[in-house]
Formats: sequence, C-alpha cells, structure tokens
Amino acid sequence: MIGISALLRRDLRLALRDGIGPWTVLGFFVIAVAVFPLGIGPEPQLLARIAPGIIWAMALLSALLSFDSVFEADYRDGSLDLLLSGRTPPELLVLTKALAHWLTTGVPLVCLAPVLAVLLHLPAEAMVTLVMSLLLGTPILSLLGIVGAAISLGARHGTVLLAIMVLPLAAPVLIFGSGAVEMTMTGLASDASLLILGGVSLGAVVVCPIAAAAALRQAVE
Amino acid sequence: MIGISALLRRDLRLALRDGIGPWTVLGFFVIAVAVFPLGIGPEPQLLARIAPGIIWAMALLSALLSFDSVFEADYRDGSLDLLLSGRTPPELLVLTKALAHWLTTGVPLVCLAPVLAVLLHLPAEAMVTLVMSLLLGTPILSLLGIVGAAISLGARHGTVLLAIMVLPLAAPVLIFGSGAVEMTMTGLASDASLLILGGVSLGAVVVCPIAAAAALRQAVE
Amino acid sequence: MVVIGQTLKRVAQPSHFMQISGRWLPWISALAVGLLAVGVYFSLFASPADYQQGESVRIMYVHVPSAWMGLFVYALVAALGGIGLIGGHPLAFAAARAAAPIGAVFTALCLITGALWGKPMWGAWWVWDARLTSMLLLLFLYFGVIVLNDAFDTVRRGEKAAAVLALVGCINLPIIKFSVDWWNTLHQPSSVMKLGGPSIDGSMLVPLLLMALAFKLGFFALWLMRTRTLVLAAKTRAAQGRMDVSSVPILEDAQ
Amino acid sequence: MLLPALPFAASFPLTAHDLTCVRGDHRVFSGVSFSLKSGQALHVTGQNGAGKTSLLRLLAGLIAPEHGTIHWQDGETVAQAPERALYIGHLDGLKPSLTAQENLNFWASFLGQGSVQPLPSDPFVVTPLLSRAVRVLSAGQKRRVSLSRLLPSSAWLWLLDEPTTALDAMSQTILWQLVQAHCARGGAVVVSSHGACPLAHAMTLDLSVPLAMAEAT
Amino acid sequence: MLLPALPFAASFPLTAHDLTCVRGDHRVFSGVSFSLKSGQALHVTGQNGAGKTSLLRLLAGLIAPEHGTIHWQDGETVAQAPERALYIGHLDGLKPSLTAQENLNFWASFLGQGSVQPLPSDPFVVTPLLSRAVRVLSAGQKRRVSLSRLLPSSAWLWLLDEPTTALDAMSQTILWQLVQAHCARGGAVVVSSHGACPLAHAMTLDLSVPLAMAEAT
Ligand code: HEM
Ligand SMILES: Nc1ncnc2c1ncn2[C@@H]1O[C@H](COP(=O)(O)OP(=O)(O)OP(=O)(O)O)[C@@H](O)[C@H]1O
Ligand SMILES: Nc1ncnc2c1ncn2[C@@H]1O[C@H](COP(=O)(O)OP(=O)(O)OP(=O)(O)O)[C@@H](O)[C@H]1O
Ligand SMILES: [Mg+2]
Ligand SMILES: [Mg+2]
Repeated sequence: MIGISALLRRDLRLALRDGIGPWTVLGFFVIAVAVFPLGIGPEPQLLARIAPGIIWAMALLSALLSFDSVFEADYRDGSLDLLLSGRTPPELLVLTKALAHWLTTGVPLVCLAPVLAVLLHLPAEAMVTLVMSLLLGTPILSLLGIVGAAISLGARHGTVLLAIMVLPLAAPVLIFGSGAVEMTMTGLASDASLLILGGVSLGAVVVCPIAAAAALRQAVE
Repeated sequence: MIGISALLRRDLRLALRDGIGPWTVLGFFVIAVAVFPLGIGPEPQLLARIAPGIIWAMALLSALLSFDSVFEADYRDGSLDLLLSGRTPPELLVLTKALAHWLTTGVPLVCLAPVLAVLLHLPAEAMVTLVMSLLLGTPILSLLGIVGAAISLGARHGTVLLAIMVLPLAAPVLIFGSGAVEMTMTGLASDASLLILGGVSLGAVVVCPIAAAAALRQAVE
Repeated sequence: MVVIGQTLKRVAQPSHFMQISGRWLPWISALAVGLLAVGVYFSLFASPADYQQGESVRIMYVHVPSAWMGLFVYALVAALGGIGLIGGHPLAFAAARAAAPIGAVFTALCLITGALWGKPMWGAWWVWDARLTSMLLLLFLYFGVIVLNDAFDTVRRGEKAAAVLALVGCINLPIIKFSVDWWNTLHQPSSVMKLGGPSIDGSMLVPLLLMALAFKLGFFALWLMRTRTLVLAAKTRAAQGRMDVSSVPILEDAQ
Repeated sequence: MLLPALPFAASFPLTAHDLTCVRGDHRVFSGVSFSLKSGQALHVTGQNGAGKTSLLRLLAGLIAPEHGTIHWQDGETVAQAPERALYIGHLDGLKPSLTAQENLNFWASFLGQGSVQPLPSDPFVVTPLLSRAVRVLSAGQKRRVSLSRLLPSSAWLWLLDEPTTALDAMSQTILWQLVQAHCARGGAVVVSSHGACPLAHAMTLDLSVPLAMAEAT
Repeated sequence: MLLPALPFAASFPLTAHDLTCVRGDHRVFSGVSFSLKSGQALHVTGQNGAGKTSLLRLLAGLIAPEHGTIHWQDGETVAQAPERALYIGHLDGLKPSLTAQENLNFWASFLGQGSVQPLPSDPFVVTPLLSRAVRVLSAGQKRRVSLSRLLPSSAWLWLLDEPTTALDAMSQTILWQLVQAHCARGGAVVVSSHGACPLAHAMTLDLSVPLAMAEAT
C-alpha cells in the first residue's frame, strides 16, 4: 500500500514538474477552445452547438497527448524494471498509473470545462450534464490509454499502435459524452447516456488493469 | 547537403516508425468526422460554415501535439550533440527538422482536407482555397513550432510552454487561413489573404531557423 | 543625449542601482498611494454616471488604466529583454523579469473588469471579438515569459529565452491597439489616445487620467521593489558559496 | 562501513537449474546451473552479448527462462517473491527532473523500507548531491545515487549488473567493501563485470563458455 | 588493424588556454591549459564530478568556456570548425527503433563520409549486429556500434568520454589499438577514463588537482 501511495505521489509530482499533465492539459484546453472561435467565428449560438463536441474532442486529445509518456519514461530509464520487481502486483501498479493519469489530465479538464463552456456560450442547463459526462467518461479514456500505452511499449511503431488502438475504442465514449450534452441542450433526457458511460467506466476499471499488466510483463522481456 | 538529406530521410523514417505526427492528424480526422456533425446536426450549410474553422483548428492542434518530440528524442539520446558538432550549420539542421515535421503533419493534412471538406459539405469552389491556404499556412505552423520546441528544450513544463509560446503567434495564421476559405464561400476574392499567408511563410523560413538555432545552442549547454 | 546615456549607464551598475532605487522607493510609493486615493474618490463620487451606461461606467476607471498598463508593461519587458540580449547587461534581465508578473496582473485585471462590464453592456461575459481575443493572447504571452524565466537550471538561459519570446510577441501589441479599427468589433474604439484629442467629457477624463497616473506610479514602486529583491536574491545565492561570485552575472558591475 | 543486520534470521539459498535463455528469437545461453548460499558471491563474466544482463534479469524475475528453473529453498520461484532480490542494472531508474533526495525517498518507500532521510550511512558521499536535480549530475554521480539504494534495502540477494560503470577508483573500492559487508551479514550477491572481480571468495560463471557451470570454478 | 590515412596533409595543433568551466551555477574547474600536437594523446582523469565530460564538451564546441580560449593553430575556434573533432560521449546517439546498419549509415553520411556498407574494416565485429534493431542490443554491443563511427570518420581529434564502458576485455584492447593507430596516422586523441590508460605516450590531465596543467606530467 505504502508503495502504491509513494508511486502515486511520485507520478503526480513528475506530472507537475515536467509539464505533461495538468499544465499541458490546461494549456491545450484553453488554447484549443480559443482556436475554434478564431477559426469558426464568434456567433454565440453556433459556438454553443459545437461546444460539447469541441470540449470532448479536447478531452480525448489532451489525454492522448500524455499517454505515450505514461510507461515510456519509466521503461526508458529502467524504473519499470524496479517497479515490476517490487512487492506490488502489476495490476495495482497499472491502476495507480491510470489514477495518476486521470488526476493529472481528467480532473483538471473537468474543473476547467465550465469556464470554457461559458466562453463558448454553452447554455447553463447543459453545464451539469457536461461536467457529469466528463466526470464519468474521462476515466475510461485514461484506462483505455493505459492499456494502449502498455501494449505499445517498446514495440516497433509504438505510438502508431497506441493511436490506432485507443482511437476506435475512445470514439464511442466521445460520441456518448458529447451526445449526452447535446440531448440536454435540445431538451431531451440524457440520463441513459450518462448511465452507459458510468457502466462502461466501472467495467474498464476491472478489465483494463488486467490487460495492461499482462502487456507490461511482455514489455520488460 | 548530403548530410541534410540523410537527416531528412532519418527523421521521416523515425516519424513513420514511432512518431506521432501523421497519426494525430489521422486521429483528428476521425474525431472531427465522428463528433462535430453530431453536435451541429445534419444541416449541410451549417456544417459547411464551420468546416474551414474545424479543419484549420485541426491543423494547428495536430502540429502542436507533435512538436515536443522534434528535438526531445535527439536531445535525450545524445544525437543532438553529434548533430550540432557536425559540419552542418544549425540553421540548416533546424530547417530540415521543420521540413520533416511539415512533411509528416502538414502534408497529410493537406491531403486529407478535401475528403474532410466533402464530408462536411464544403462547397466545391471553396475546396481549392482550402487546400491552397493549408499549403501556404501549415509551413508557418511547423516553423513557429520548431522555434518553440528549441526554446523549451530541456525546460520544465516544456510541453505547455511550447503551446503557450506557439499559440499567440500561430493564431493570426489560423484567422487568415480559415478567413480566406470563408471569403471564397461568401463569394469574395481570397487572393489577398492567401498572398499574406505566402508572404509570412517566406518570412518565417528566413527568420525562424535563425532563432531556433540560437536557442538550440543554448540547450546543449 | 550623451549625458542621459552616461547617467543611465551609471545607474545601471547594480551597486548604484541599489542606492538610488533605495532612496527613491519610499517617495514613489507614497505618491502612488496618495494619487490612488484621490483617483478612487473622483471616479466613485466626484464623477457623473453615464447617461446610457449608468453607474457601470465607473468600471472604466479601473478597466482602461489597467489595459494601458498591460500593454505598456509588455512593451517595457520586451525592450529590457532586447537590451539584455544585445548589451548583455544582467540588470536589464532582472528588471524585465521583475516587471512581467506585474504586467500580467494588470492584463488579467483588464480582462476581468472587461468581462464584468461586458455582461451589462453586451449581455455576455465574453465575446470572441478581435480586441478581447488579442488581449487574452497577451495574457498567454505573459504567462509564457514568466514560466520561461525560471524553467531552466541556469538562471541566465531562462532570462535569455524569455527575452526572445517577449520580443517576438511584440507583434501582438499593435494588433491589440488597432484591432478596434481594423476589424469591426463589439469593443468600442479609442476615445482618449487618438489623433485630434480625446472625445470624452472632461468630467470623466480627469478621474481616468488620475487613475492612469496612479497605476503607473504604483507599477514603478512594485517594479523597483521586485528588482531589488532579485538583485539581493542573487547576492545571497552567491553568499551561500555553492558557487563563486564571478559566476553570478548580476553582481559584476559592467565597466 | 557496517550494514544493518538483515531483518530475517533465515536465509534463502537459491538454486538455478539448467537454465536456457532466449532473447528475441535467438538462444543466448543454455544449461546454466548454480546454487547460492548465504554469504556467497557469484561473479558473472563473458564477452558482450554472452548473456550476463539476461541472467541477472532472469534472477530478478523480470524475464522467464525458456527452460529450466530458478527457485528459493522454500520452493517459491523468484517471480513469486521478487522482493528478496534487488536488481541494479545498466539503467539507473532515476528521474532526471527530481532531486536525488526525492528519487531515493521514492524507491525507499516503494520498496517498503521507509524514507531514507537521513541516509543510514553514506559510503558513496551522495549527501552533497541530494538537493540537486538528477538531470544535472555527472554520470558517476548518478551511478552513486542509484547504488545508494542498496543501503536501506532489506533484500537478501543483490543483483548488480556492471556496478562499477562510471565510478571513480575511490567509489569502486567502497562498492566492493559494501558487497563484502553484505555477504558478511549473510546476504548473497550476483555481480557481472568485465574486469577482474576483487571479491576473494567469489565463484565465477563465465557465460562465454558453452554449457557453463558455476561449479566449474 | 590499419586506418585509412587522414584526408589532409596538415594537422591542426590545438591550444587550450586557462579554461574555466561553469556548469549550471557552479564552477567546475578553472585554469586548465594544455596543447595537443599531431600524434599526441591526452588522458583526462579525476574523481566523479571533476569535469572530464565538461572538458570534452568544451573541446567539441558543445559548451562555451566561462573564461579562457580553445583554438586550432590556424586561429579557428572549435566552435567554428567542429568537424575537425569527433565526440563520443556517455550517450550513444543511436536510435533504438532503427537497425545498427541504418544508424551507422545515417551518421556516416551526415558527418559527410559517405555510406559505410560494407564497413571499411570491422575491428569491433559489429557486422553480425547490423541487421538488428539497436533496441535489442546488449549494452556492450550498443557501445561497439557507436564506437564504429570512429572508423569512417576523417576527424583529426577524437574526443572519447569513458569509451571502455560496457566493453568486454577483447573489445577494450581493440579500442586502444585503434587509438594508437589514429595517433600513428597523425591524429590526436583526448580520452577520459577512470582506470589507468594503457597508452604509453599519453599525457595525463588530472582534474581533481586544482589548477591542473597538462604539462604537469
Ligand atoms: C474582457 C473584455 C474586454 C477587454 C479584454 C478589453 C480590452 C481593452 C483594452 C486592451 C483597452 C485599451 C485600448 C487602448 O489602449 O487603446 C480597452 C479600452 C477600453 N475599453 Fe475595453 N475591454 C473589454 C471590455 C470592455 C467593455 C465591456 C467595455 C464597455 C462597453 C469596454 C470599454 C472600453 C473603453 C471605453 C476603453 C477606453 C478606450 C479609449 O478611450 O482608448 N471594454 N479595453
Ligand atoms: N547540465 C548540467 N547543468 C549543471 N551542472 C552540471 C551539468 N552537467 C554536469 N554538471 C555538474 O558539473 C560537474 C562536472 O560534471 P562532469 O559530467 O563534467 O563530471 P565528470 O568528470 O564527467 O564526472 P563523471 O566521472 O561522473 O563522468 C558535476 O558536479 C556535475 O554535477
Ligand atoms: N530485448 C531484447 N530482445 C531481443 N534480444 C535481446 C534483447 N536484449 C538483449 N538481447 C540479445 O541477447 C543477447 C544477450 O544480451 P545481454 O544484454 O544479456 O548481454 P550481456 O552479457 O549483458 O552483454 P553486455 O556485456 O554488452 O552487457 C545479446 O545478443 C542481445 O543482442
Ligand atoms: Mg549487460
Ligand atoms: Mg563524465
């Protein structure tokens, strides 16, 4: 346990110090959201309609951005060997990594979303759904990404694998997430989509660590 | 010269083998097609309205995502030392790097843009302008990014620094680029904007390598 | 001209700088506080409400000066950075480094007051018009400069990098300034600093200028303090003896 | 310089039987057998690519043998009880952006030995380096920091892959003394190196020799 | 094993005068002066952190001296004519995902020496490794590949930072022979190492000694 918490603290500290993490996400997020109006033009209602899409797309991107560094760095500098030869079961390691990744990318995103929503003139009533959907959806992204990162670790075409594996799996999440928000905007009930998201993330918490751990053992070979 | 072409070939090979450039472009492509139409709904003219903005935003973001890997890897494994202590002037090195980056992110985007435009119902007459604007604009993004990457090399918070530095400088490009397309769609002549883009491109080719080279020398210190 | 150059050179010796700034600081600070008090009084009580904007016009007395300062300080940071890069004078870097965060605060203040003002005036906290956007970008540039300044193990490298960024970012200033004329923005065009004299009523102009002056003096006071702190910090770092004095650029007086 | 006594009375003699190692798709070595008892040291040599690192990784449970078995006396395999061995390889497992102190603390608490401030003892003189980011340390300074992980460790078996790399003469002597001390307190060591190994009592396993047997020496 | 003659008749004696080196914010060494003529070798020693790597990076023109000068006889500074020196440091500058062949070819043609297939001569026996990705090579095999860059190089001055790291006994001998051969053909070498340096004619520069002078030996 103490080992796990140490790992978590280290990963968070590294994220804060090296910039892949909250700062990057924040930066990208704000930037991306600034970029679309620049390109599309200022009409509020138009922006409002693509707001969910933009915010969710950014969520995925800022997640993607930081995946390849999740194990890559530890692998390169030999930390991974030591981590795996410790007392802690790999599944737990992976889960911790996923948690750290979520805390440093998902959470800042959830906190920032309302601000951006205001900047993009998203109607107030949709705000809650947006935050909820992100809160339920981003963990899935992190967990999927971890599996991808583990599988693609040390492999030829690593990042390629990562992108190819994560994107198709993540796209549905994206569609449900932004879909939920849009439903609220058009006055429909979004509970169904949110429930699905919640269910999927529970499933992911169980399945992904096992898959990722198996992949990791292969990687250090 | 032969040195330069060797470097270019190597960078391209690396980018394809374990780079993220082309794949983020692909990723954006998927996302844009999968997500935004959902938000906008089926109305073709609305989709067409946001198409230029979306595509240009993608251009900027996919560029941003792949910058930090431009020098980082070479810096870490010591290649940069050797590159800089070779016969080739650093400015030329940087220019080559920028070219490689453009070929792996800008060009794929230029090629994908028409497809995306069709899917987003962009009127045919705007297509040419879109491609032209991307062709003239994306090199600027690559060049700006290279400077950012060089400056932020070995810095704490490297990635977000990069984003913060590049965005304000890249924003005008975005505005002119998507502006040009929108002008064509509203029947105005877009030559002026395109000319400006072209001019800036040329200017960047001259200025950016010098700045980046200076920064690089600092970095290997 | 030459004389000014010489005096500047002399002042720029860290030792002289510490003396002179030490002597002036209290007066400047006092003056700034005083002016601020008067300015606040004028803008809150001794000036009329606007016939269409009502009381909310009073936001202007904070908004506009902070906007001006935001732009001014950025220009200053860039200029100092340039001097540092060309002349390689350590004090210039220190001064630039000291100024940046203050400028960022002014810029943020302008954005916030602007947003507060925007809600009643335009019915929205934020609109993506050219001026607002370009001002937001200026804030990003400030962040970039600040972070870059201490992103490296070697103090000097951070300062150089930050200077480069500050200089490059200058193109944003004219964009902000003239955005209102180049594009048709929601934001109103210049009415004070423009050719052919201000087109704003004296009863509002007076408090506006008072506040502007107070802000400027306030900035100078803070700026001096921060610069002095940085010089002293460098001194102490040297005193800790982990390195020898000659490797702390800021301590050697330029001959 | 004395090391704290190992936390367990019993020791875990280790037996490797008829190991075959395959990396990628080619066989590195086969038929390697040896056993390690408390206080013993095994010196692994062999030309580049002979399989020294591979052998150590096998013992650390990081890779699985193609054929053959490695297990502790009490029947556990190394993969089941990895914490009995501490592996320090070519790569130092230190984070460049963290200070030496932060790195050491992390490994100490991750490997479950509590924080290491102050260091129990500081044979490698890393104290002056603790406050600096590992990024700015010299090759040998990095190495000394990563070797300092041995001190708080309660592992019975030390797996050291060319530990003297980048160390200056002084630190090398200290390292060998440390290894001696570890054997003296009942631990065991497997160390790979290209130079001669100054450990008087060490057995030698030369992987260049086909079908090498530790008993061969 | 013979090296091709250096492409230039003239040699470029190098003079380093009163060098002071500052890394980060602290002074590493100062007052270092020496000169290198054709055929000479300089052996740099000193405890970890003494500044060996820093000195080599100075000579490679990668970092600038805080104070002091380094220049070739014809007045050029190292920064102006970096191609006269070849620096091989702690890091090998090889891309893990490329094969050894691809890596060597790249460096050969980048450093302007044309492709290296087949290798002019293969003292380090890397031929069997050429087709494999560098990622899967052992430490010493990597090292041998990166040292192979010396062969096609036409640089006059070799800057070798602890070149024997991870090399087996055999390859080490070969390396020293190669250095000898380079001196014999009129080149010069600056090599840092912790062990003794088997080069008979080498001058020694010990950076642990304050105000070291190469002439001191
Ligand atoms: C976040 C939103 C806003 C931003 C970023 C912003 C930014 C600026 C800037 C940069 C200036 C200085 C222009 C110069 O130096 O010439 C300025 C001036 C001014 N702003 Fe705003 N502004 C905002 C909102 C508003 C609103 C809502 C109003 C009132 C309707 C307003 C009224 C003014 C006025 C009257 C000036 C003085 C113009 C002059 O006389 O030169 N601003 N603003
Ligand atoms: N990039 C850097 N920034 C700041 N300080 C550095 C940097 N690189 C090295 N140093 C410091 O400079 C000193 C000299 O480092 P250098 O690598 O030259 O030593 P060295 O003689 O090569 O040691 P080793 O034998 O361990 O390789 C060390 O104290 C090190 O901490
Ligand atoms: N990850 C890997 N995948 C495939 N083959 C590998 C891998 N790692 C090492 N090898 C190969 O296995 C063999 C043994 O490698 P190993 O690192 O064990 O050698 P070593 O004895 O440690 O050599 P050195 O003295 O250079 O460290 C080498 O031929 C190497 O090419
Ligand atoms: Mg090995
Ligand atoms: Mg060194």
